[in-house]
Amino acid sequence: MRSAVIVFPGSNREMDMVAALEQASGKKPALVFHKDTELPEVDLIVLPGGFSHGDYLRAGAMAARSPVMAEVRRRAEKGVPVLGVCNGFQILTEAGLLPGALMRNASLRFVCKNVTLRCENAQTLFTGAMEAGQRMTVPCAHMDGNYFADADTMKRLEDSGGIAFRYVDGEGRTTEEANPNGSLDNVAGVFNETKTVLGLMPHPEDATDPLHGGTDGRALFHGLAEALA
Amino acid sequence: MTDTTKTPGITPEIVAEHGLKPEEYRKVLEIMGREPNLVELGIFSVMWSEHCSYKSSKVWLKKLPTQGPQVICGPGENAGVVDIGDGMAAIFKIESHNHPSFIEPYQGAATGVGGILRDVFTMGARPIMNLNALRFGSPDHPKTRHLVSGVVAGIGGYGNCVGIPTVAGEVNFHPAYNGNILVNAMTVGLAPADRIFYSAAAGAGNPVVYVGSKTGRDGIHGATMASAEFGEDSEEKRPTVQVGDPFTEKLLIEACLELMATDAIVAIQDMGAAGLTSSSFEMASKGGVGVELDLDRVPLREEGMTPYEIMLSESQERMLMVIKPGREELTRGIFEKWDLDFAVIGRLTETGKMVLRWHGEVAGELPIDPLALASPEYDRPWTPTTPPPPLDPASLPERDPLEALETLIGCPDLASRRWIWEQYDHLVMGNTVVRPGADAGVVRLPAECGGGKKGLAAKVDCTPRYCLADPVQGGRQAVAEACRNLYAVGARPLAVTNNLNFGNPEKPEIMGQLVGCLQGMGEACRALGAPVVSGNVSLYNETEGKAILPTPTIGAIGLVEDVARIPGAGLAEAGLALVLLGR
Amino acid sequence: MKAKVHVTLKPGVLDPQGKAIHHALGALGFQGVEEVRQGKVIELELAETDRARAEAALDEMCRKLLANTVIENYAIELTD
Amino acid sequence: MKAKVHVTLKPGVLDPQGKAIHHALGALGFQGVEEVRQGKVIELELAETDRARAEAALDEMCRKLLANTVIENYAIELTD
Ligand SMILES: Nc1ncnc2c1ncn2[C@@H]1O[C@H](COP(=O)(O)OP(=O)(O)O)[C@@H](O)[C@H]1O
Repeated sequence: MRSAVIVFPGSNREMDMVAALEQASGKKPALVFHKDTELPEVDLIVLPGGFSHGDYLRAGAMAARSPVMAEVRRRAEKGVPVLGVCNGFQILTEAGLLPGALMRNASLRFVCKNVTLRCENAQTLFTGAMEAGQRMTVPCAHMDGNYFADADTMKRLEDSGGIAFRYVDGEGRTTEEANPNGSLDNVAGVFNETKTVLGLMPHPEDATDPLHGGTDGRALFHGLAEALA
Repeated sequence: MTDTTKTPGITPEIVAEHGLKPEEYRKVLEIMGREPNLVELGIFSVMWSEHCSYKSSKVWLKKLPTQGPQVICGPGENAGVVDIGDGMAAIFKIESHNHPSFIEPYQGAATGVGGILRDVFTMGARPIMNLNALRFGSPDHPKTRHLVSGVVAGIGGYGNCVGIPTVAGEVNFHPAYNGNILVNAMTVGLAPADRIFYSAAAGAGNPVVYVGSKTGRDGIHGATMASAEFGEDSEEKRPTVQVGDPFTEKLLIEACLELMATDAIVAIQDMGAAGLTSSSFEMASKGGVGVELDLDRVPLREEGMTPYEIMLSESQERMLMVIKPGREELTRGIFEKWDLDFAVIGRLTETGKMVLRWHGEVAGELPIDPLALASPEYDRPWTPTTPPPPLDPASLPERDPLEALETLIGCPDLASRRWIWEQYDHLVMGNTVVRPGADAGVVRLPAECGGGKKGLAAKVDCTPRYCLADPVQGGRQAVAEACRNLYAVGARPLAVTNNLNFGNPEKPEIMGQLVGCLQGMGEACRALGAPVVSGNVSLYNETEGKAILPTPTIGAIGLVEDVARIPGAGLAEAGLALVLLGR
Repeated sequence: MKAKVHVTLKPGVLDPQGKAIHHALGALGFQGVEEVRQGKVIELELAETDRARAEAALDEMCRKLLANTVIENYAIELTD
Repeated sequence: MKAKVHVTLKPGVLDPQGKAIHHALGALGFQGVEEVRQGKVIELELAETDRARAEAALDEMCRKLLANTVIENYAIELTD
């Protein structure tokens, strides 16, 4: 699997992502700067976490309009898989590559802690190494992770397997306490219609080494490496 | 001279407004050989403020142990540098932002984090962890809640955005801080041991370069304010508060580290308190050179700024560098790539003087060494604190141990701090091995440093109650506690940094606390082999004549040989024996 | 020419900031606050002197950047 | 009664958001934008029907919560 990680001004988890991708695929991802208009030929494009442009105006708003995103969009339209994590997810919604929007956390506070995710659709190239309903513990760290979409969009997502992950408690229930940011229906991640673009708020890349305190995040990267080998 | 600098004459009131005592002003006249203009007076005032000159503490700071085989650079530079093996060095320092945080908790704390980050990456290090030590007033004081939530949000708002994990800290509550909270922020960074950058300017003719954000009218006279006692009306004065821009700081880190990988930089210094004044003076003074600045070239945010304002502005996210001739375009290219301001604003000279030009005229001309080195130094009178006699346990009322335990666990000083550190990104960079909630924070070092096995541990500690009762013991205890927290995660202490937060040093009993704490701190550092390599002094922490508790915060770092073998703090299973060590 | 762009959340979109302010006002003892919504104002100074052209440019700025039309409405006001 | 509270940064206070928006508009090809400042509008619905009393209450809300008067100015507008 050849991959590229896009570095926006203010990205800060690009190296965490590089480490996780390299561990799963054995190949070093290419780092691409936001001002570049050309992307190398890759099997996967990743938008990492951080505070692109300081998250000023709206999280991800300015990055979504940067030169490199025009090329990301073209590739996505051709079917090249795109993964956005945290700020990457915010950028993808701002760019219109994923439905909905990510608003300020309901607590109005930044939240950094472990959350439990439930895989809602295991039939995609991102989730091939998971089982439907499988639970994973991974950290989250964000200020604007409160997922919102209008009722029609939510229904369409629900009906088409567009919801990738939900926040759940230890028993797998979508409770309010398990939801770190007030997201609608505990949504933690969504797919586009073709299931080739995935955005999620938590950080599987920070749960890939026993020293991280857990390795549940590996499933995503190993699944991708297998699907895109 | 231009009209802006031609002042009608410096009156005793103007001198007093600038925080200079009459005898200090006499020294100004002596050094200048004439009456200074307002720009020059402003420069003296910030350079000789307690904040920049350490005039009350210098005598005593000299007695601290600062040497050791691991020490690459002790106090005197932007931060301390210690060898951690494998050709790498840890660079770290702690700094206070107490008064600004009381006035505007979010921005005050945020810019405190920004300032300490700059102190560390100025020396060539990539910051790898942040810590913070906070003291607030009584939990039921009407202001406390607002201050706590603002400070915590500000620390998180800045550090999270820049992308440095905040891995440990400390929080206390005591009524003595009701009107004067303490916000001490610490940063630890990592650099190749042979690529450390210093601030001493060198090479007459070399260009002086300004990079980062534009200069505005932020916090003018913040440095003198931070050294003056708080009056009841301080909230009304509402000085121009600095607003932090963590996004620009992040770009500044990346751009500076990129430039540092080339051979362009001769010297570099961040513009902290007293901005352009102290950075240019310190660089020139350390290098024994003169400097000429063309203030017309300083990137400005606002129209109509005067030389006085430009020299004294405390706008954040700015750096000053001396670069090699011919490297201007290389430097410009890197800063423009990161969308930052870049300007050649002057050059070094052999005159030993600072000359400020403005609209084609000389707006100020000052001798560098007499001003920088002859800043006042006081051996202030002090009286030692008499420690109270030890408590007789028999004199204490009987209490049910379980009840007492519950009270303790529930008290504000011991209750869980989870709600604080969950607002800090403590995992970014992917190397956090021990998260907040344990004894000390630990981050894994990169593979080139010990093959990915080594880690760096850090913790901040101080128990002000002890320091009040017995400063010497309190000073010892702060060092001992910080180091114990390192041992508890399997780290060997390397060195410490300290933040001396005290009241008004002109009072002998306060000066006595400072002297006592420093004595105890020095003894403990010697005993534990952890020299003091950097620090910060914050005096005049008083409201209406009442001082805070003496608070010499210690920030300690230590090396973990194998991060896979760090003992956990949890009780792993039933049936294991509990052992009490020590006495 | 000076302009103000008002960006507000669409009706029906949850407003966490407004909700938190509402709650805090109650806690501070302010009675009778029935609803609170928070929006943004972006004040711009434009070199353009023609009102129609300024409005057209601002409209494009809003659609391209200043507002997220999935959740937000915007209104443009020229102030001189 | 409906009210709008406009909260803006005091002149001279750094506005990182405005600065970033300004920069982004330039990158998107919008020429001739000379300055950008970002502020907030808080829209409130009050049970109070007396204008003077509403204004007094709003002023207190601003000083106590809605504006950070160290760095921000506020203006109150009753809209019906
Ligand atoms: N302001 C803070 N920021 C980050 N972590 C904090 C802060 N205050 C306390 N902590 C963390 O909470 C835990 C308890 O702190 P402390 O009471 O100082 O520990 P101890 O007294 O056991 O050394 C530690 O892990 C500490 O790092």
